[in-house]
Formats: sequence, C-alpha cells, structure tokens
Amino acid sequence: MSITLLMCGLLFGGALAWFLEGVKAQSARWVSLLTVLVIGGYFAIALNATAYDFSTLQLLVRVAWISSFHIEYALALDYLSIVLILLTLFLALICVLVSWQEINDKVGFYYFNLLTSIAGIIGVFTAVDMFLFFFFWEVMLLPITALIAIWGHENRHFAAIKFFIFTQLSSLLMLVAIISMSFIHYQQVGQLSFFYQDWLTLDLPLSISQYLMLGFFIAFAVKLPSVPVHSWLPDAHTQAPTAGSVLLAGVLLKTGAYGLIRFVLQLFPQASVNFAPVAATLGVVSILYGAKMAFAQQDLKRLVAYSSISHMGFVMLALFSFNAIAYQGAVLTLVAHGLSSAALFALAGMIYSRIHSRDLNHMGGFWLNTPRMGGFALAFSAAAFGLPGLANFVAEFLSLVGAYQRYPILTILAAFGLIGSAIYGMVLFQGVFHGKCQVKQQAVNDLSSRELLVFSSLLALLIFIGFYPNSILGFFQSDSIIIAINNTVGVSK
Amino acid sequence: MNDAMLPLITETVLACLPFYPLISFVLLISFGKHLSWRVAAGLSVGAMVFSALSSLFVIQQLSIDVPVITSHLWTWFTLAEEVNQTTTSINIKFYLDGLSAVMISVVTGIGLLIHIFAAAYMKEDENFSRFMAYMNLFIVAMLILVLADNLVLLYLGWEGVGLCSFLLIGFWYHEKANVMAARKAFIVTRVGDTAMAIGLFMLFKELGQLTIVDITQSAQTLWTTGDDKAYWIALLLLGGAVGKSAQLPLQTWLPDAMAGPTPVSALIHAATMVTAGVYLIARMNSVFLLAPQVMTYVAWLGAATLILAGIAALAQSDIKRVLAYSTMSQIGYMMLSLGAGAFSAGVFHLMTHAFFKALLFLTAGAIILALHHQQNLFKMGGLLKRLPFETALFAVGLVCLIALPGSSGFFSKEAIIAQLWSSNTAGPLLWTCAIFGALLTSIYSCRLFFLAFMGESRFEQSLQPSSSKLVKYSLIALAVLSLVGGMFGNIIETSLAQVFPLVTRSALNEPNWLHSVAIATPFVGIIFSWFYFASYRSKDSAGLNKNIFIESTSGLANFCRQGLGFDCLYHWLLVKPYCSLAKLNRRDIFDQLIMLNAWYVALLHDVLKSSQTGKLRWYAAAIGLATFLLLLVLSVDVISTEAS
Amino acid sequence: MTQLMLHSLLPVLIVAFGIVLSLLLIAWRRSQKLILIFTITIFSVALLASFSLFVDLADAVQVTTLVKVDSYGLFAFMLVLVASIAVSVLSSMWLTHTTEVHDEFFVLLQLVVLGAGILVISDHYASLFLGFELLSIALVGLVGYSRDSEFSVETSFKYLVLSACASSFMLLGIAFIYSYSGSLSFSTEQLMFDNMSDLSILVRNYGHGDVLFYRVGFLLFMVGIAFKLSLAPFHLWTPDVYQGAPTPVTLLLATVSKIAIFIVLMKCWFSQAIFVDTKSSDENMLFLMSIFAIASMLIGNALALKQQNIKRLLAYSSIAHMGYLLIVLIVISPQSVALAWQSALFYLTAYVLASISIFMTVQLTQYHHNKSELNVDDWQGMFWQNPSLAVLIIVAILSLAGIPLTMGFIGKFYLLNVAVQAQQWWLISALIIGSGIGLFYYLRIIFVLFTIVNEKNIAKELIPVSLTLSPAVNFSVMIVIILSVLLGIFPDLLGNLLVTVN
Amino acid sequence: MIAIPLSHILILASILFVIGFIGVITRKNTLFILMSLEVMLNAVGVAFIGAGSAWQQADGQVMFILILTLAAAEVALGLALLIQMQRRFKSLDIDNLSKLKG
Repeated sequence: MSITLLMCGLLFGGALAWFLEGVKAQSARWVSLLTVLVIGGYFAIALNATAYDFSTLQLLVRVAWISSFHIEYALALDYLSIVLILLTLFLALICVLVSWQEINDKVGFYYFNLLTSIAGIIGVFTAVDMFLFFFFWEVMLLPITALIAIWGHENRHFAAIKFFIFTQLSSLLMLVAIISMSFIHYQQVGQLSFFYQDWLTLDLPLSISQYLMLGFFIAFAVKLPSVPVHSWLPDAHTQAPTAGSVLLAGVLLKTGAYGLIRFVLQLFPQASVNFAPVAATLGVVSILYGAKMAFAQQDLKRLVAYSSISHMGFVMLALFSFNAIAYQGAVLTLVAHGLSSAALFALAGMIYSRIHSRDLNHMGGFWLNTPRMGGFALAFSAAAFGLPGLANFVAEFLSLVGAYQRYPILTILAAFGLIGSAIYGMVLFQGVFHGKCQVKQQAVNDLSSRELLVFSSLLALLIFIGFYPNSILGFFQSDSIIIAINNTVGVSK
Repeated sequence: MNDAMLPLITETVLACLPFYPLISFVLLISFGKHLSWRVAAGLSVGAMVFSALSSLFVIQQLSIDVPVITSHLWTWFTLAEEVNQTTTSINIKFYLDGLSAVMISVVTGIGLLIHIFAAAYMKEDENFSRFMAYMNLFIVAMLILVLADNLVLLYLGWEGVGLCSFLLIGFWYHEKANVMAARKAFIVTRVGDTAMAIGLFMLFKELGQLTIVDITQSAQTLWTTGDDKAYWIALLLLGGAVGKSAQLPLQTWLPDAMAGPTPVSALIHAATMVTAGVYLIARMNSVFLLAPQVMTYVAWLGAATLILAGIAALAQSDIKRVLAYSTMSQIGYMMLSLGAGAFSAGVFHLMTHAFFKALLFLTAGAIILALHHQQNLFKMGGLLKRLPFETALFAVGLVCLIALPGSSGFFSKEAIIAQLWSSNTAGPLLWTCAIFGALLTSIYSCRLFFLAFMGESRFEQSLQPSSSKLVKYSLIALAVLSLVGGMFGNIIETSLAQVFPLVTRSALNEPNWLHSVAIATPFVGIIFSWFYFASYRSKDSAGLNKNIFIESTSGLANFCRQGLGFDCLYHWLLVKPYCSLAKLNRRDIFDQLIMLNAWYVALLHDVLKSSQTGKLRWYAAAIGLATFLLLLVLSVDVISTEAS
Repeated sequence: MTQLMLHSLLPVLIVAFGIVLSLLLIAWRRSQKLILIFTITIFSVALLASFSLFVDLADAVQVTTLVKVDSYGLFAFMLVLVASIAVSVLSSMWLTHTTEVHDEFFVLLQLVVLGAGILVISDHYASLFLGFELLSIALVGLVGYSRDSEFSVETSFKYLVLSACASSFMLLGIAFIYSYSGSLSFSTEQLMFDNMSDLSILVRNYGHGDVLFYRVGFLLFMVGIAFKLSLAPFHLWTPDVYQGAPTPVTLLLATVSKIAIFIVLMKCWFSQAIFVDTKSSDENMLFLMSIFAIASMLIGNALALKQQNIKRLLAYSSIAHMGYLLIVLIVISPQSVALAWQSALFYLTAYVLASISIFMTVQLTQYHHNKSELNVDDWQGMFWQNPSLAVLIIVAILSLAGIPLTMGFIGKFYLLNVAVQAQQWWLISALIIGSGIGLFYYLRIIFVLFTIVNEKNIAKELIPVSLTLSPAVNFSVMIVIILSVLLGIFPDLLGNLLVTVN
Repeated sequence: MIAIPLSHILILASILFVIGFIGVITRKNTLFILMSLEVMLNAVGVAFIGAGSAWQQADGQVMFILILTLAAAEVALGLALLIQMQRRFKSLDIDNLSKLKG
C-alpha cells in the first residue's frame, strides 16, 4: 500500500477539479467526490490486502530526501493513524457534500484546496520523519487558510490570519524542538537524524527533555486546542465556510491530539509524566471553560466551536492520565468528536444557507418546518452532551473512568463539564428548533436528500460506534502505548 | 413446548422485550408525517402490547428455582485496568430478577394503558406521531434502565429517559414556558446524573466492577459496614437518585415539567421515570446497606421532601401542579422507606403509586380537555354533576392517594409507615414525619377535590367530555388496578424477598397505638378539611364571598405555591451567577489577553512609524544617536563582563 | 601574480572590462537595445566564469593581500549576477517608456556589480572600502536616475548624505581597528587574537592604543555595515529610498548591495574568530550582534505591520530579513562556520529569488495603474485575473514568511539549525516573534490577491489587475515559480552544491 | 621628537569627526551639509595617518588617499544633486525633502 499514492491521488484529483471547472462548470464537484471515493476505496482495499500488523508502527517508505541534514521521506502506519485517516477520508466526503451548493464562486479552486488539505492531513498522520512531519503540518495549513480567507464569512481575513499566526508561532517552537532533537542525536550518535524511531532510542536527560517536550506540547496544545491558547478556534470556525469548519473541527484538531500521542508522550515519557498534572489541569480547565463559553455565545458556529474546546479538554485530560482506559477514551473521543462536531457544523452551515445568519437570536421554532433537521440536530447535540448510545458517551466515559484512576479531584471537576455540556446543548438545540419562529417560515426548508445523506451517514456512524465501540477500540487493546510508557517511566500506584 | 428450549426462548423474548417500541419509534419518526392516526396509534400501541405480553411471559418464567433470567446481547466495551490487571466487560445484557420484574410490569403495563389513553387524547394534535414516537422511545429507555445488567447500561437508560422527558415536556415547543421547563428538567436532572457518573468512576476505581451482581459481591467482601468509600459512592448514587426522583434538593424541575402533555405527566413524571431513583437505590442496596449513614440521609431526604411537597401542594391552584407535588411527596415516602431499609415496601408503594397516580393524571387530563385546557382549580368547581364519570375515577385515585383502608395506597403506605419506627436508620422521629405527611396528603387531596368537583360551577363554557372509548377503557382499567393493587402485595413480597437482604431492625419496642394512629390519620385530615375548606364545597354561591376563589396573594401562600422558594434560591445562587459570568466573559478573557499582544505590536508599529519622518537630518541624527547608545550599551556590557 | 590568481579573479575582471567596453560601445553607437544586450551578455559571461571557477576551485586563493577568492564568495557573486541580470531585464521594461537613450544606466549598473564583486572577494579593509564605495556611489546615481520623478532628488540626496555619513563612521571604525591591530587585513587579526597574552604585551610595549579602541572601532565599522544592510537602528533611510528609487534599482538595493555587504561582513567576522564556545572570543561583540539581530527582526516586522505601500513594506521586511540573517554570525565554534556559510548563502538565495519575484510583479503592475506608488490593494483579485503572476507573488511571499514548500522555509530551517547549535535562545525567540508579526502583513498581501472582486468592490475604484504578459515574461515567471518551489521541496539541489564544494 | 601618543591623535580625530557630524545634523543648507561631510571624512583621514605613523606603515596614508578620492566623488555627486535641487525647489533647505515618509 502506498500512502504517497493516496496523497498524490488527492492532489491530482484536486488539480483536475480545478482544471476541469474551467472547462465545464459543475464538474469540480463530481471530480472531487469521485476522487475521495476512489481514494477511500483504494485505502480500504489496500488495508485489507496488507499483511502488516498495525498494532505497532509499520514503516512503509523510507528514502533519503535532504541529505545535508539526513532528512528522509519516511511514512509509517499504525492503527492510530489508520483510524484517523479513515476519519479524515470520511469527513472529506462529508466536506465535498456539504460544499455542494454552498460554494458557487471559484468552485474548482475551492475543491483543489479542500483536497490538498486532506492530502496534507494524511501526511501528518503518517510521517515519521520529523522534518517531513513538520512539512506536512505546515502544508496542510495553507489550503485551509485559503478556504477560510476566500470563502469564509464576513470577518474571514482576520480569522484566517489569526488562525495562521497562532498555529505558525506554536509550530515554530516545535521546529526549534525538532532541530534540537536532531542536534542531540548528532551529539549522541554523531549524525543528524530526524527519523522518529531513531529518536525513540535517544537517552535524554530530563533537564533537556522537559523543554523539548514543552516545545512540542505547545504546538499541539494550540492545535488541540487547549485553554489558554484556544482563541484562534472560535474565530476560525465561525468564519470558515461549512466544509472548512467541518475539516477544522473534524480533523485538524485531531492532528494536535495525534501529535500528543505520537510525539509528546512517546518521545518524552518521563517529562510528560512530570508535566502531566499541569496538562491534565489545562484539560479540565478547557472542559469547563469551553462549556461555559459555549453557553455564552449568540453565534451558532461559535457555540459549537467552544464546545469543541470543551471536548478536546477530555482528550488532554485522558492522555495525561497515563491510563490504558483513558487512552482508549481519548482515541475514541477523537473519532466521536470528529463526527459529531462535523455534523453540528454542517448543521450550522445548512441553517446559514437558509436564513443567512448564524445568530441564535434570529432562530427558533424551526422544528415546525424542518422536523427532520430538528431530529438530526437533536441527535447531534445529544452527542455533544454525551448521551449514552452515541459514540461520544463511550468516549467520554472511558476518558473519565480512566482519568479518575489517577486524578480523582480533577476528574470530578471535569465531570461538571457534563452539566455544562447539557446546558449549551440545550441552548443550541432549543435555541434553533424550539420557541417561536423568528423568520419567515417559508424560507426554512427541510433537508434536501443530499443533506439527508450527510446527516444520516454521520448519525449512523455515531450510533454504530456508540453501541459497538469495539469496532474501533478493538485496535487499541493490545498496543497500549500507555502501558509502555508506564513501564519505561516506572509509574505505578 | 420443549423444556430445553424454554430458557432459550425466554432469553430471546427478554432480549427483544425493550425493542418493539424502538421499532415503532424508528418507523414513526421516519414516516410519521405520512401515517394516518389509525396506523400511527396502532403501531405505537401495538409495540407496547408486544412488550407487555413479552414481559408477562418472562415474568411467568421467574420462580424460586429460576430467580434470575439474563440475556446477553453483545459486549459493549471493555475496561482494562492495568494496575490490577483486571478486565471488565461492559455488556449490553439484560438482567431480570424480582425487582426488575416489578419494574417492567409497571412500565409495560401502565405504559400500555397510558399509550392507549394518549392515542385518543392526542388524536387532534398535528404532531401526533412524533408524540407517540417519543413515548415509545421513552419506554425503550425505561426498560433498558430497569433491565440493565450493569450500571453503564443503566446509565444509558437513565439518560435516555431524561432525554425523552425533556422532549415530551417541550413537546409544545412554541411556548417559551414549556421550552424553559424542558430545559430546566434536563439540566437539573443532569446535575444528579453527573453525581451518579462520578459515583460510577469511583465504583470502578475501588471495585474494578460495574456489573451490578459483581458489585454486590465484591462490595460485601471488600468493604465493611460504614466504609468510607461505600459512604461516598452511596452518597453520589443518591445524588443521581434525587435528581431523577425529584427529591430535595433537586426537586424543582418536577412541578414545571407539568408543561408537557398530560399523558407524559402520567407516564414519565408520575408512574415510571421519577421512580427510577427509587429503583436505583433499591438496586444498589448492597452498597447502601454498607453505608448506614447514607441510608439515614435517604430517609431524611425523603421525609423532608414529602413534607415540603405536601405543604407546597396545599397552595397550588393548578390541578396538575398539585398532582406533581403529590408525586414528589409520594416518592418521598418511597425514599423514606428505602432509607429505613424497607426496600420491598418502597417498591410496593412505587407500584401502587404508579397505578393511582397514573389514574389521577389521566383523569385530570380528561377533565382538562373537557374544560378547554383550563387547569386552574379556582376556575373549576361543581364538576361532580357535570362530569360524573371523571369525578368518580378521580375520587378513586384520591382515595388511594390518601390511603383509605382497602385501597392499594393503603396497603403500601401502611407497609412503609409500619417499618419506620423500629428501623435502625429511621426511627420514631421519621415515623412522625410520615404521619404528618399523610395528614398533609389527605388535606390537600380534599382541598383539590372540593375545589374542583364540589361547590358552584365556576366554569361558564360548555364542556367537551371525551367520548373516546379508548380513554374510558384505559381509565377504568387503571381505576381497577388502583383499587385492587393492594392484592399484589404478597406476590411482590415474595418475589422481592430474594432480591433484598434482610435488614436487621433495632429492638425498639413499638407502642401498639402506632397502627391505629397511622390508619386514623387520613380520616383526621378529611374531617379537618371538611370543615376548614367548607366554603370550597358550599353550593350557596350567593352568600359567599367570591374572593376566596381568587388566588391568595399573601406572602406565605406565594412562598408555598412556589415550592418553598427553592427556585428563587437556585436562581440567585447558581443560574444568575453562571449567566452573568457567561455574559461578562462573552468576549473570552483569554482571547483578549492574547489579542493584547497584537495591540502591543500595533502600538509598536505606530510608535516606530512616527520615527519615519522623512527628514534627512533626523535620519542622520538617528545614526549618531544609535551609535552613541550602542557605545553606551557596549561599555556597560564590557564593564559587566570584565567585572564578572 | 600566478595564472591561478588571474584565473580566480576572472569574473570580476570580466565585469571590469565590460565597463570599459560599454563605454567604448557608447562612444561608438548609442542604442538602448545594444547596451542592454551587451550588459546582459557581460553578466552572463561573468556568471559562467564564476560558475566554472566555483566548480573547479579546490581551495581559497589569496590574490595579494587585498583579495581572497573562495567558493562562498563566488557563489555570492553568482547570486549578485543573477540579480543584476534580473535588474537589467526589469529596467529594460521601465526605460522604454521614455525616448531618451539610457546607456549610462547600464554602465552604472555594471559599476555596482563590480563593486559587489570586489566586496565578496575582499580580504582587506582597503578592498572592502573600495568595493563599498564603488557600490554606493554608483547606486546614488541609480537611485535618483529617473529625473522626472518627484522623488528623485530627495531619494538620491538622502541616500548620498546618509550613506556618506555611514561610510565615514565605518572608515573611522576601520581607522580605530587599524590603530589597534596595525593591519588592515581581515585575517591577520585572527593571529593576534589567538595570542591574547602576546597582544597585551604588544600593546604595552608599543602603547599604540587600547582594546577599547578596537571595540569602539568595530562598533563604528558595524555602523557602516548595518546602515547598508539596513539593520535596526540604522534602518530609517531604507523605506524612503526603496520607495523613491525606480523599481529595478530598488531590487538592486535589496539584493546586490545586501548580498555583497553581508558576505563581506561574514568574511570579516569569521576571520576575527568570534565564537560562542571559544574562550578567547569577544563576548561583547556577540552581544552587539545579537542586539542588531533582535532589534532588526522586531522593528522591521513591526514597521511593516500596517504598511500599505508595497515598496515600503518590502523595505521594512528586508530589515527583518537581514536581522534573521545575522543569526549565522553567531556560531558556536569554528566547526560550525561551514554550516553558517551554507545557511547564509541558502537564505540569501531564497531571499534574492523572492525579491526578484516580487519586484518583477511590482514593475509589471506599476504601469498598469499608471502611478509610481503601488499599494497592496492595487493587487486586489489578481489571482483570478493573472494567476501566474499571482502565484509568483504568493510563492515569493510564502518564501519570505518561511512557510514550507518554498525555499524560504529551508532558509529559515538552516538559520534555526545554526541558532540551536549555538543555543541562542533569545535570538530564536525573537525570530519566532518576528515571524509571527511578519505573517500578519505577508498574509494580508496574499489575501488581497484572493479577494473576489465583484460589482460591489468596483465602487472603490480598485480595478483588478489584468495584464497580458508576453510569452517571454510568462516563461520567466514560470521558471522562477518552479525554481523556488523546486528548491523548497528538494533543497539538496542547492544544498549539496554548497556542501560539496568546501 | 616627543612621540605624541596614538590615543591623542585618535581622540583629536574623533572630536573633528563629531564636529563634522554635528554640522550634518544641524545645518539646513545642503551645501553646508556637504561641507560637514568633508570634515568627517578628513577627520577619518587624520585618524588613518596617525595610526599609520604609529605602526610605521604606509597603509594609513594609502587609505587617506583613497578617502580623498571618495570625498571628491561624493562632492561631485552632491553638487550635481544640489543644482538639481536648486532648479526644482528654488531652495537649498534640506528639510524640504521630506515627502517620503511613514
């Protein structure tokens, strides 16, 4: 199987969409839909065909790239990246579908950007050369920034710049840490290396590794995002076009969590363990603060954006509890939140396309005309506040059960987030669908069949995972990296 | 039938039992708009019939030899605890024993009757099928709750019923009040749920188990009575229970929940969902028994709630709110009973209460419908003559509520009161509370009856009594159940005997007047009201001051009417601060802080820009100045490095 | 003088003879086209010569005490020549707008290149001085070249006076250094510093001054250099001159003069053996350089923040870039010098390529709007009208901002490598903050390109740029784009060249 | 001959230099600015000659000759611009030249 082919395919599809749109209008949509389907199919088939055991990292490609720094083009896969790539591809499909009628300007270039960013994200999930990782990490930002800046809402330039500067600044810190690591490798082994698995063998003194860990941590915390460096997210999500928000919330935030799992925890186990109380506290603060802020918002997309912050707080808390259950919970949260927040942003987009407003004050009473949409909205907000039976519940439950083993007090505080989430969930759902109708009812149509397809596929997955989480968790029973870390560090009760 | 096949069949039936209404729900929600009333009603009620028959069948299979029937569907997820190297599977698995048998029979039985009633009652509503769908979904969640083999699955049902309750309270979503009531109900119960969730985390940490049977076993082996951990866990579970069962201090949502359609109030907010807290405590009795202190809390909370709700009920003017407070108060009895260790009495009362409270609510619903949605008691009056059938049914319900001898309420309530005095965790003081509560019950019931059914008719318009046979039959069935429900006492006693352990009782000797007092109390209340509320039942309207039919505006009455000020307290203590905090920080203080940096940079830009004057001489001077400054810096640096 | 020495001086000699020949050509026949072609030919021949030399040269060649030819200098000279060719091409576009024959422009241009050529190979303060002044004085002529422009006098006056001032500071500095060390050669000082104790004996014996004079001298020397590199706080002239000068000359200022002077600074600096880890090195000098670097990064970026005029904006951004580049001077030990050189040359290449791209576009669009002042908003919606040109700008801007896929990122990566190895955390912090501020205005430009212009926007009288580009221009645009992206993705193509030669 | 210490010469040169520089920044008339620049350059010349003689080398004098050349070239350019300025603005006030700013 070739991940490179996967990325090239997406790039090629994007370019083709861009080119063909000039030749024949409307073709870009179909081309990108087809591309995503073909790529997704290819990935699924290739996965089935391989004989690798993905419970550990399987190196797929490793060739020299920049010889003066011993930088290599190296890609690898394990279940974590596979699950995240599948999520990415699925959401890519959703993105293509939700943009179907929303985007009417420069459609070809739009889809080009969309597919390019997907390619970049897949790169992030597979790169094991740290320079390459950083390369993809940055490259994926460009098209997403373009999506926000070109097709966004009224304040798009500000949001795009803010988004870009936040992530860029933090990732420069990471770059410094990456370079430092390679230099340490040089000092210890006598050769620069950016290869992830080389780094795992390094013997880092704690005095150094804590700073390096911090460099990585900040970059990923910004992407996750965690309070207090979260504030790019509400703006970016709010201003982005629907697909942009879906992509941001569904996948981009996951790269932060992925980075924490793959790099922060595994490269710097001891430093992470030492830092864990702080990180876990940040996670809890994010949960509570995000929930509180979500409640305060008038803007539908901002509300959902803050709810994402809250949910990602669970990931942070869970990851830094060093507990296998919590780890599973964190991974599942990634998937569940990816689906549910994508759905909520899609919902916001659909409402926006109907009433051209995101202001909750302009909404209310939509149920009358849009019972289907209301039903789905209910289900997705229920997912947001962790209703059992949907994927998010299992994810949060596992995270908290696991985290409780290590941080009882923090977990109890985090559990108050459940109340907070119920509050903003109510505000979200009732604000839109209950109460008296504020706008002309005729304007608000129920779901079209395309929208129905988007929602029902998302909901079906949420329910499926909600009742059969082992479909995902099954992959993470045996490879508990947390156990490995606990063993190396020697943490035990 | 092949004997060997029987367990398998039973298992299958049990496994399918909760899912008939689910099928109906899915169909109704997907195609509801296109279905006629007949089909929609048939579908939802039919599903309930299936469930009810299935539960009848499985309960039949329970016996002394087969005390428990389980049905394992699939493994939900597994919790691998690496420290103890234990792996716990959380299964989607149903567990039927005596306790859940009682519960499913109540849920499916009463549920079926209420569904039948609702099918007729809501016939005219344009969202009929949506309503029936929600009701079905509720039944699914409730059945999962009571059949759950582990606490996580129980939590699923627990949250599911909460969601349905929310949806049904806000069913008429155009009214702001309904919407807010729904929101309140959900959020307040969510507070309790969160406590319960924390309880689960704690349970898992301490015992490594979440399956109820395993918890029972390991709790008894790992903990001794009065263990700290048991105390906290029991307390947290109690938090969940008080939320769901509308007990102090999380009781405020229930009166508002009456905003929902009446069948909802009957099904969810009287018969089934609100008793989930009682079920939880009964189910987790092993843990509670290890924490006698918490048992005492349970009893006291129950007692406090029943008195508080009784007082509040005295001042209500809305017929449904009276019933709501009465529900709170009756659940207070159940809690009191559980706290006193009288688990089966509590569960028995749960069942009888379900019968008569469903009857009361449904009848009230029929009356309200007949009165064109008039719910104010002070605007009713004299309905005895105008709606004799409904009056009779209502009277039956009230008789049970007051617990007049012979009625079902009598058996269950007496069973509770009888066990209080000498209980280890209750005692004479709580017994007195219970008696006082019974007195209150009979007084507010009489007040309600007099106001609504006796005296001069104050409702001018013509009435529209329902002519639907479905309504009549379901009401009659409930009335019969209410009257004869007391006979199930023995069956329940025996079936529950295997579920609940024997609770040791203190050797306190019981005075022999106890029973007489308990039996006499309701009559005292009736007699008291007969005279005290004489004006309410007087037919002589001309000679009377009409003012008594205007709601009293005195402070005390208002205070009571508003549920003794809890709403106000919470509003100022929690809601208001949270909202104003949210409002205050709408612009996100962290964002502001970070954007402050942007502001600094912009300031720097402005300052520096002003240095770009375009004047050559200034530029030249700047070169000199900068050189001079650098010389200074250099010399300072030189001195400092040489000094060091 | 051996044949090797002559051979190694060939590129510079070619340019020098080119100037003489140009003068003869002018005397023979005045033709705009002819002189243009001749100039470009001279540059190309010099480029070829330096490339062959670059490939052949095994070791540095000392040609008299004044000049030392090494491959780094040669590479820099190649950069200078490439930039000069771009300048010639650009100016040919610009000069056709008048009927006059502008042969002296090209002679001046060749003089600038000669000055730069001398600078990059100089090994002595005298040759430095010669190159420096040759460059400056020729530039003064070029800066004020368009006499019709309202700004020409102002610009050239500012440049003349200020640069003369700065030169005098530098000369005074050189005099001080000389008074202390007794030599005007870069490299001999190394000897002196290696024997610190000997030096003090020397000083005591002769009484010829104090180490203080050396330090002050070096600072004054740096003032001159910093002025030319427009390092803060000697940056004030930069935006005014950039704005007032004709666009090709601005490009010249931004590239040729900066490359040459930075290279000579590096040579001078490294020959003084100032290293972080070496005990004998002068910490105060390192400190001084850090101040320059940090101040430039922050001030340059902050000044560009809300700037509308593109040329001024680029001026400010160049201040910041020179600040970044100063990082390579602060290296840990002599072993890292090679990396520092590679970093500097790579970074400069990226910078030159980006500058050429942007100024090319500025030149192309300037006359479309029929005004000499080009604002950022004038590029509104260019992506939809002139995608190739817009992509050129985007790639250049991203390169300046140091975003992956472009050379600029690799350049920044090199710099960070140097800084991390020298453990200069303050510099790194400043670089990160500076980049953050920089992103703001870089992104602003890019977003302007993407603005979707519809009827509503036209009211603002901002008509989107739509040009028809000649195939040649289009081709060169494509070449530049491909080159900068290619080198951004496969930096080995250039990096290996820099590594293997020395 | 009493040897004058090098430092004295350098200090003298510095003083001259500063005087020249102050001239540049205080004079409004362009001509005087050019003259002040000459003073600065000559101050540097003094420093070079002093240093050269202290080290008994010709380098200082060579540099001085180079500086003279530079000064001549600069003045030539300066005067040319001065004429331009006079033609265009009818004034030699340097402060008039401040259109480019911001």
